[in-house]
Amino acid sequence: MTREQALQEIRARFDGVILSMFDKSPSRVYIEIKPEALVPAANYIFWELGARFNIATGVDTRTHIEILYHFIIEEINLLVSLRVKLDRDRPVIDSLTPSFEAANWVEREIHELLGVEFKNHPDMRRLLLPENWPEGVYPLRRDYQEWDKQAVRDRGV
Amino acid sequence: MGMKLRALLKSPWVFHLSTGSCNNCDIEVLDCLTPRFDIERFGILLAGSIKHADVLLITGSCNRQSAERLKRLYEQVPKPCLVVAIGECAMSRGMFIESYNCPLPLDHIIPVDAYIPGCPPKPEAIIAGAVKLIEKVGAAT
Amino acid sequence: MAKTILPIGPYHPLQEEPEFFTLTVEGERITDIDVRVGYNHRGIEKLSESRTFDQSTFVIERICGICSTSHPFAYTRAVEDIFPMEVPERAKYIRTIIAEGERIHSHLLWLGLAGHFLGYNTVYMWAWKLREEILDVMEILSGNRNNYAMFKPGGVRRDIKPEDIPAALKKIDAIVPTLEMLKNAVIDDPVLHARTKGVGILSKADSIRYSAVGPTARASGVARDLRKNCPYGAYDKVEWDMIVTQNGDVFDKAVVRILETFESIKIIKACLEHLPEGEIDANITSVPPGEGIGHIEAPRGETFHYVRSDGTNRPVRHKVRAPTYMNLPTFKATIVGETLSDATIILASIDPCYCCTERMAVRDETGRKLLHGQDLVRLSREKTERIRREMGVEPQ
Amino acid sequence: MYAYPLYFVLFGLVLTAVLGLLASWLDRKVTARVQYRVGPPVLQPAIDIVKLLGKETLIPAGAHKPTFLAAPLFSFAGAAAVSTLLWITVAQPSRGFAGDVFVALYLFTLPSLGIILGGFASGNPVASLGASREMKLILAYELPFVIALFVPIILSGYAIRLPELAAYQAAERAFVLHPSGLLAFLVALLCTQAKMGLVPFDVAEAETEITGGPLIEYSGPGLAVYRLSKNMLFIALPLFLVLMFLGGIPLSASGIAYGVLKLVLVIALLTLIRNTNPRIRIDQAMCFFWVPVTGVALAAVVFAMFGW
Repeated sequence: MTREQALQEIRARFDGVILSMFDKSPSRVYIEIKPEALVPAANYIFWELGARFNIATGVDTRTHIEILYHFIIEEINLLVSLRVKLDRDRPVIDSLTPSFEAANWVEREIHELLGVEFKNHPDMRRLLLPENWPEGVYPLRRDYQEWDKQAVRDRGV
Repeated sequence: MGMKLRALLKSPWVFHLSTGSCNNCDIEVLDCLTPRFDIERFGILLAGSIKHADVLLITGSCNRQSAERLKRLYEQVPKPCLVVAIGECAMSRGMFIESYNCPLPLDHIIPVDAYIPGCPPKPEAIIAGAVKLIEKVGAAT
Repeated sequence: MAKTILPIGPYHPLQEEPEFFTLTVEGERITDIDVRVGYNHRGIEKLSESRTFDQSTFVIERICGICSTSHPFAYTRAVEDIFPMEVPERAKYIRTIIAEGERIHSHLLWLGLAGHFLGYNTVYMWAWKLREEILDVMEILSGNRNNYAMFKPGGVRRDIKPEDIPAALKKIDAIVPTLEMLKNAVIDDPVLHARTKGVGILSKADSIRYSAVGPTARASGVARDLRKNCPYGAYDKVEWDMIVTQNGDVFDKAVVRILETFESIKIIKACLEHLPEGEIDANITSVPPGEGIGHIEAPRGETFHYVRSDGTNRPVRHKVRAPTYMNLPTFKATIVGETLSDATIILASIDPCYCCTERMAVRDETGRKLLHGQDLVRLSREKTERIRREMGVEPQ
Repeated sequence: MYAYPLYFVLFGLVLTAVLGLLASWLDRKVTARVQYRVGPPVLQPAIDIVKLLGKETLIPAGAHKPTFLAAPLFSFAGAAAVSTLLWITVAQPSRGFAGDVFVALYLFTLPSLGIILGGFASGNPVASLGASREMKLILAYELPFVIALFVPIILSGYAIRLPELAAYQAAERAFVLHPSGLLAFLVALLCTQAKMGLVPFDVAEAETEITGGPLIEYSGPGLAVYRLSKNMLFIALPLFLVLMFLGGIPLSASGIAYGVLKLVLVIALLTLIRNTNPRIRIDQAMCFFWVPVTGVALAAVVFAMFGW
């Protein structure tokens, strides 16, 4: 199964929902798809093509919130990144955890740090931030301000 | 007070506390126990429980979760006790000073007696720091 | 059987990393595990957004003490991936040398701690004594015991001086016999076989479902090693072979790591011998807007970095994913159904970034009887003792 | 008339404390040497005690105050009393009274009882766990320990006064040279290892495991008294073994020299066992003591009956 075949398969199967496909280099492909087509596309890449789920990256560009799901097909050294754009005020997408367990933690982290809501995620709890972290404050957002008044930021030198 | 402190300096029992460190300093502290840098020659032992401890070795830039646990543990140490901040992060949160999860430097939370710079400080530096601390407190009594 | 919830206090007198495990236990059998991380969270991704490309290699290096080359290595490859550029040959070799050196000392550290959990304090002392040798080699090559600061987007910050190479080679050769002795002491030990064979098995299907990485996956027969599949640095120019074993239990994970240490020694020696001449830095002046992904094989698995830049000299977004992040959830598959005395060694078998497994305590139904994390270490040692007696082997 | 209080202060407290600290220093030094390490200076145990005396005493909220404070003294008194008794039989054989073997045996359990009392009184679940383990350990090793002590009594024709035993051994050959005596000595040695809580059997206050076990809540003077009584046991128990099995310490110049040598030999044996074995679990320790060790002790008694 060579690189062209894999890309061919993906293009053929998901032609309607693929918004753009950017062939960056021999081992990097960025595919932008519609948010609702994420789960079938991810399932196809993960189970049929035998890819490994690397990680999901949440990015807050000022206009919208973008999530990239990276899958690597080690046999042909190809890294497929599915890009999904969500609107900034109410970012909602359905979770991949029911289909493969690897996405569990990273979705909790993106929910906590960026405020993206993942539909039917099994146990959406806090992962990294402490208990006394105020609700609704998302550190990785562009408009994050320091909310803790007693925090000391200078080195006092 | 002199006799007590002098005895304390001869057999300081150490209790190590990692408050969100990158475990480089923790490994260097453990390296002090290995055969090459054995610190038992100075009578320094790793204490089993916080109640047996005399010296608190603190590494890591204390993030929010570790901060209040650090206070609780500090209250449980029987006085007189010494606090040693090991590594850049414990001294001034090092690289992580603007991090949203590390609000306060260590000495704003508990009084610190000795700072051992270095990231990570070599075992020789940790031992040198301990010896300097012992001399300083010895001279003060 | 009454279900027992096992809270794991984050602070343990013997320090280690403050991770928080909650094991649900029925008698001796473990039925469920939940991990509460976050005691180490320092918001590194946010920090590196406020630093230039060159400065953030130093922040990235402080993520984890014992993989302090894998993160900068992956980060620099991510930056180099944004736009087509070529890293000079000599820089590639130096990067491979430092990465392999760190793999050796990280595996030895794990071996020592695994021995400590099983009650083999001699293995613990030997492994850590041997580790001092490799740290000396790294000090010769890079000037520091672990935070090497050798990596820079576009090449390497410091060159290896030709006169250091003979000294480093001599020290590395001195390591091999002791490592051989350590290997025999560990791999051919009947008691250890009884203790780790068939314990905490991660099946191949589970390993794929959880996307496990590194030695944890290779021990379950999943041939995933980035150095072989997606070669980078000088790995394709040096011949070495990938270690894969089939049955995925704790013993295989130990075997994979020990044999990998031998491979790393082979790689370092080969790289040191034919270190090509030439430039060590491609001096990048500016980074065009775009995205880059860099992933390399760290001692514990694949480290993944994603960088997005918008043309200024600061990254817009920098996503870091350490290998343990993918391996930790696999506990659900490996530890459920095992006995308590094996709990620590299973949790240690994925080498979770310096034994945060010591954070466990068991509380029985009445809530009074509380065994501490270290108890589980003792439980595992006693099992070793019991097996050793059954086999009539003298206590070691 | 004043002999006993004088002996109590002079021998029981001062001499035993000094020798005990020396013995525990020897133990720590040998352990360090086995691990290629340098080990602490000579006065280290003494300095530890003095430092601990200077520390502040913290009483946990859930603790039962009077017993929490009395427990260390209770265990210290036990250790001091038994060492006085032993030193008197060495210094003035005529002073021994009938049945002092059993009194010594009884007094030896007081320090462990003190630790158990302290553990339960401190209200910390970990401490109560450690104390319950110490209780199980006592049940485990007392049985073979007592049986093993019958052997010297039987061999010496049912003499139950320590000076008589010592005299018998001086006249005849030491009990350890009898086969049954040797077996009994080995059993007693293992039981001493458990009584003092040295590594293979220090399940109760496993230092790295349950963080100090029953002594977790003790700080400052309480801990100092506990450690002092443990160090005193470190010399009292070997002395007891020497008196019972290795021919005691006759008062002649050569006798004392040999006596000291025997003491050092027993301490070295204890340290050796400590360094070559990992810890074992509490239920394993009990099975180990009840089945194999008691069996050997009974065999020794049967052999002694036949007079070997």
